Amino acid sequence: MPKIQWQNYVVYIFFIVVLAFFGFTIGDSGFLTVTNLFNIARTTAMITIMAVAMTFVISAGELDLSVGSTAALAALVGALVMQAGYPWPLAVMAALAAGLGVGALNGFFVTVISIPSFLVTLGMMQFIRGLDMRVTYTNPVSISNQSFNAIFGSGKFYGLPSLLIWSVVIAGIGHVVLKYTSFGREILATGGNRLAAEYSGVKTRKVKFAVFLLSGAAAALAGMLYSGMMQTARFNFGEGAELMAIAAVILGGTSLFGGKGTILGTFAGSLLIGTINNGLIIMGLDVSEQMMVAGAIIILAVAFGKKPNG
Amino acid sequence: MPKIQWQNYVVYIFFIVVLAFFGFTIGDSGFLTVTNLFNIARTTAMITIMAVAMTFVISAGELDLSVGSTAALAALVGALVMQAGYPWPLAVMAALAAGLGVGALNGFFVTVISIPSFLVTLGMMQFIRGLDMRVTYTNPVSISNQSFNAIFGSGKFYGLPSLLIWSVVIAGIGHVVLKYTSFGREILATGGNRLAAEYSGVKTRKVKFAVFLLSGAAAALAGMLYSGMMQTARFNFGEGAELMAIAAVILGGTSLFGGKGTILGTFAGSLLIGTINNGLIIMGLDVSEQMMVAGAIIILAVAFGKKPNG
Amino acid sequence: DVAADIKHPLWYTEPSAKTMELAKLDDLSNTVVSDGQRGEPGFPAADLKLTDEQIEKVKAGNFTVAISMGWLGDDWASQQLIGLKETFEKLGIKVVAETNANWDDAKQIADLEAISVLQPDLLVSIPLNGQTTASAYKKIAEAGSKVVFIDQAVDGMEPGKDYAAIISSDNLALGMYLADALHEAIGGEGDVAAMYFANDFYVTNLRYEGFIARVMAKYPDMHVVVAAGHNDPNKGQEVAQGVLARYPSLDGMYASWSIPAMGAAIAANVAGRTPGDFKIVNENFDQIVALNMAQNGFIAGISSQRPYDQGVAEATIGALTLIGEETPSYVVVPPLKVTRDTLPEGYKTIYRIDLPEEMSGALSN
Amino acid sequence: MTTSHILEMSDIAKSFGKIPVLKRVSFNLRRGEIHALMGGNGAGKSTLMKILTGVYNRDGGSVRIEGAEVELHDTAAAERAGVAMIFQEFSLIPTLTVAQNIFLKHEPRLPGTPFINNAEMVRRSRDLLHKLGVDIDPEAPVGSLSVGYMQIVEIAKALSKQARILVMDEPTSSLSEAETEALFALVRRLRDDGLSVVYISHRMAEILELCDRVTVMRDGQTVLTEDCAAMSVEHIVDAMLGAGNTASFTWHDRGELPDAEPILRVRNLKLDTRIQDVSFDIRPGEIVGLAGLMGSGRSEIAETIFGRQSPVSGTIEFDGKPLRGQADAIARGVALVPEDRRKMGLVLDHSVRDNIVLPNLDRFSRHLFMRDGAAMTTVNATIRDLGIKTDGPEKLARLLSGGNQQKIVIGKWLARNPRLLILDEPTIGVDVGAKSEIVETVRAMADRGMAVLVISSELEEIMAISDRILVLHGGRIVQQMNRRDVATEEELHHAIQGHRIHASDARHA
Ligand SMILES: Nc1ncnc2c1ncn2[C@@H]1O[C@H](COP(=O)(O)OP(=O)(O)OP(=O)(O)O)[C@@H](O)[C@H]1O
Ligand SMILES: Nc1ncnc2c1ncn2[C@@H]1O[C@H](COP(=O)(O)OP(=O)(O)OP(=O)(O)O)[C@@H](O)[C@H]1O
Ligand SMILES: [Mg+2]
Ligand SMILES: [Mg+2]
Repeated sequence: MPKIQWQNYVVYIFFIVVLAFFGFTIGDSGFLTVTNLFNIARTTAMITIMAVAMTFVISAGELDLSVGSTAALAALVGALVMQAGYPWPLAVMAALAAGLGVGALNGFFVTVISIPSFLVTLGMMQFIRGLDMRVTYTNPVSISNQSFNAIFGSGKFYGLPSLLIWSVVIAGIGHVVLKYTSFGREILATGGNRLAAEYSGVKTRKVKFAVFLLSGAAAALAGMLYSGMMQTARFNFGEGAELMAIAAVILGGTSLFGGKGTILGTFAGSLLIGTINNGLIIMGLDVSEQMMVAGAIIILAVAFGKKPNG
Repeated sequence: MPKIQWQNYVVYIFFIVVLAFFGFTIGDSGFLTVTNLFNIARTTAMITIMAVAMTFVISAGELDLSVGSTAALAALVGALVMQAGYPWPLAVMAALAAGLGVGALNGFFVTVISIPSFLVTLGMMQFIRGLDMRVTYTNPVSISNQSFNAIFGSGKFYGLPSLLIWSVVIAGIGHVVLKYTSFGREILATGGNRLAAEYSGVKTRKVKFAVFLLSGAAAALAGMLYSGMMQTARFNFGEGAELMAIAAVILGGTSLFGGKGTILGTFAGSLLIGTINNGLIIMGLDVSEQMMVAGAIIILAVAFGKKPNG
Repeated sequence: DVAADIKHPLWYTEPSAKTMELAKLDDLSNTVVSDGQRGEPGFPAADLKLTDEQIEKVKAGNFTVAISMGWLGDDWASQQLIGLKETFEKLGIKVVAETNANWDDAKQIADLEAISVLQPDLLVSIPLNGQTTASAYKKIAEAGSKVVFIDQAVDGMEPGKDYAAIISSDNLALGMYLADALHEAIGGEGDVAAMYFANDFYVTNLRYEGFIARVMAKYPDMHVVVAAGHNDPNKGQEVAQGVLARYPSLDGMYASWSIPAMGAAIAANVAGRTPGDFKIVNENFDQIVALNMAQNGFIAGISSQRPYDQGVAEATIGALTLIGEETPSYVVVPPLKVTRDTLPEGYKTIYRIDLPEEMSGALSN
Repeated sequence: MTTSHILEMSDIAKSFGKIPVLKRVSFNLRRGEIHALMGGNGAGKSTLMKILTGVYNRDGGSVRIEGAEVELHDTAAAERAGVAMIFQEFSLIPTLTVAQNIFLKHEPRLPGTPFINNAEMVRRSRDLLHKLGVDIDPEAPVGSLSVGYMQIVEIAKALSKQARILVMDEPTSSLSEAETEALFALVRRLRDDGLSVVYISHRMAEILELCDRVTVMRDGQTVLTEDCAAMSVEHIVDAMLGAGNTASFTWHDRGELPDAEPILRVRNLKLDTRIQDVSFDIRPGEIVGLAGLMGSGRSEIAETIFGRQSPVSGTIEFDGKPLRGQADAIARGVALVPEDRRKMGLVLDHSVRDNIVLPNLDRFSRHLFMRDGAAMTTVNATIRDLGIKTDGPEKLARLLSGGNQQKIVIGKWLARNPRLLILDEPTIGVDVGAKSEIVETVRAMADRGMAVLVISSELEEIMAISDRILVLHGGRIVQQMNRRDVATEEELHHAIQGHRIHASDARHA
């Protein structure tokens, strides 16, 4: 057995250090209240969910920049279906279909036409955002269905916010799939060395297609959570979310070059970012200070986990 | 001699096709006027310059997401130096120093601490943007020095807009360096296979450090051009520019995985994006339509250049 | 119809009959054109006052306030913040948090949730969107913080009950003044363009509507031949370039916000237009456009908001509501039309200091 | 020590982490000699030489060149000291062209400028490659070449540096006889001009033919240095593997196979490139060798059977039914050990375990979930059976020595119990001990009915393993013969060049 390297756990360590730091300095300003900790989990839920799927995508050696705009699309589609009077489960299906559709398009261009995913999904990000604006002429669509809003937004189950439950469940499933199923192994092999995986019988094209589908579905779910949380869908949901999700993934210890991925790290990475943002506001830092500190922490968190010249 | 593959020239072909398309459809609506064509070159100059340096960075197997915020920093620093009454060459030096400083920091974290550049520069992007806000408390700084504004902004030399000259000169130098100097070879070798490059005596650490310095300097120049063009420096210059620059690079045919780069392709890629944006505005498309068409064209331009299953 | 055949923004709706009626008035200076979101009439900000006892009572309360902004980086936001903070300082109200959502609704919600933890006595905030952020505001209000809205309220909250007031510019009037300024600048007739902010955003939507309504009602000889959107102020120049390439003989343009307006000025310069034959108006009175106007540049008129006054009004309303006073629920800060001739007074009104030397020098040239 | 030693390495020590790889190794090299460095996989040969070329920094000991102590902090320092190396795992950049690779870091300049003279670089590269007896396009990207050609480019690159000491780490592992001959001729010529060469190889036959002296390493120590004249192959093998470890890399007749229907039937195969019209059969239990020149298209035939390429025309039947692509091939029991282990064989950044499990995912998962316990049993068995030298199943494949990496690639397919095993250059970089183990394993599995197709550029290997040999030339199978009818490597060598062997009758018409 290889020696356990604490460097692999740096994101968890940092998360705990940051929590402890805020706990001591601003614990009595409300940082440590259950509500606030739940708040952190709630507001990071969408990023977490997109980041879980992004971990799959990145592990397979690809990237998906279209998740933010896809989330908005799914949110709008779902809201419109409900506004048209259909029951919410139908809206959920429609939203998921929209996400899967975008995922399938991405997958098609990446695997069949062999375009680098960075470019495909960058183009798709723009295209879908344009579509988002078009769908409702940039008008927000409010969602009055209270079941939907409870399940996907502000509801609580057994005292736990539904958004927290969603992110834990998705991260849990993601963890099991990546770590304990043959699909997970195939993803990692595909990202580690595509040709070698091919020669070993892994259908890397299908694997890549599948991760884009998953990413589309996760984006759709995130979109529904945005809209459930805000009880409204709007075209600009998820702007910049793609970079946040990627940052969470890499902060968690997944290699940007594929072949290595950890969902738990991603979860911790996402929570770390959310905690920093939340804590700095409570500390009373202004926006520019918040940005500087958050940026510095991201770099330092990883620097800390590296041996020099490693 | 290897057979010439037209697929390698797809960005040029597409550029010409797009030009021709707009020429025929909206040529008499002002698209084909010299002023307008110059406009395209002028407004893409900053992206072009950042993309030229980004080609170096990507060829060396890294990424620099901090260029946009660095451009704003350099613009602000330069403008403040001039506002304080110093002569403009000093402002230029100060701006460049700011860019080089950021580049050196990026290079340090990537090469000495060995943090993935995506993460370093993502953190740096936030950190510097926070700093940008801090420097002038988000207030714009206007630049009244007309020499500066002419050289870096709206001036003309021999009838050519100075911004056009800047981008051509930088692209020209970049092309020669990447293609005809051993530094260029070392960059490509580093990105192509870092270990093999090390075995061959390439000091890959130094090479990577150098490309980040170059990228910082290019971002600083771009920042001065932004501020010269707008006769003002503002904290949010270059927001999203990093993705545009990367898109130009990849559209031009440079591999995102390093080891292969073409500056001329990058130049064409940047002009292609600029031309599409300009043409769609003149066609009278609204923002949502522009985004959809531009997104689709980016994907199709590359799809077109690919053999199926290639 | 003057502007009926152009391609309007996606979110555009026809001006109401009442708006069209008011748009016909020659003098708007004594009229509040925009109604509150709940249909209530506007209360002039200048009439807000705190008595000495009230001030003492506020000071004794040791109140805290959080400010949640939607964006930063222009003089509007800066002046607004200065007005707020100076007034709070005077009243002994402590600012415990200040956030910037940077145009992102989700970020604003996260900001508000972090703020809610601090349980400030007062929240002053501009909601980016009246629907998406509604529940976050409601939660803060329910937790006991008083809420003062900048520019617009969110859905489902009632004035006087869930929030104290909205303090806003008269945005329809702002748009109408823009039409007036442009009409005056181009000499009464000609072709003009409208460059709008393409995203659905309550206040800019109203300004566009006011502009169009005024043109339709009063200026049949001023033709709006094209409307083009930008979704990022830094892209204003690019959009203006395209518009000028397509319509090289335009006489003027309304450009939403100062950065796009300056972009348009540079585009016009590059296109070979001169301030003599092309005029730009906008609704942000900041240093850059003011200087350009002083220098006889392309900027020919500004329909200015009064962000500092608005900030003071917001803080004042906040103070009143903290000590349990009744407040008007819709407070309006009237716009101010500024041209080159009225620049020194306008500057003094908005910024409370004399025109900077650079501008006054340029004016006397 | 006399000054006739151009290089003296004394008491060199090196550990990776806590694991010592070199334990006070001493090695010296005379001016103008070719010195063989031998040793089993993982003995530390490459590591020792990488210390000489500045890739690794030593933990202890000293290095003297021309009597003077040198510090070799990095590869540039080693180059300045006159050392060049042909790396076992190549120092080539796949995205650069052949010429760009050869002249990396010492490109010819346009006179009086800092700019590269590309035309001159291409011209000189072409000359160099000609000297090595191959016709490779200097402007082709290296990534598009087959391993054999890459190896030649690697050699050309080292030669272009005009060093005083040349280290060749398994330079011929992918070369066939003709190129090997050309290389030897060139190396001898250089030696005669005063170059000193360290030559690492697992091809026993070459050593005594080429080298003047030999040093043998075992487990991070030198166990013997002798003049070659005084040595025999057996002697060297003994020293490498330790006494009592007999490695027999010799053929033995497995006798007539029972008549059975062929399991693989290839008819009139025509491919995009060289292959014109190829037909042959393989029966269960039979080991068939496929011999041919470098670039003759052997690998392409293998890939086509495995379903990675589709033929222009012709049929491939397995078990009486045509093969439909790679998935079908794998499902029906075809396995391919590809020729380039780094590119196609291994996920280098994954563990030994994950690499072995990869082609067996279907066997070790139930309802999508992995059964890691069951997998582990197989992984351990594979490591044991093939003698893979690793600290454990979790070690990254990248960190294993070349030969041990190769064993993983073979092992991961053997674990599937294939019905047809195609081995493309299976023993590249594998030491004699392991080679004979692999051959034994393959024979044992063939005895149980597995059909085997072996491609190898090493005629010794083809001769040692095959029951039957196919000779590919000019895009056709020009001869088929029983192994027992081929007397010497020499004969086979001639056949590959296109001359007929008359000793045998082709078994199949
Ligand atoms: N970078 C490294 N990190 C950890 N272990 C290493 C590293 N490089 C080599 N080793 C180990 O050092 C030992 C010696 O390796 P080396 O490559 O020198 O063997 P070799 O004699 O060249 O073998 P082969 O004939 O298979 O090429 C092996 O056990 C290998 O696993
Ligand atoms: N002169 C050449 N220059 C560049 N590439 C070549 C040349 N000749 C052949 N190739 C390429 O090298 C490959 C050689 O084919 P293949 O690998 O099937 O042959 P092989 O008989 O297995 O030879 P090798 O020993 O090189 O593996 C082909 O893919 C071909 O495209
Ligand atoms: Mg070795
Ligand atoms: Mg081969």
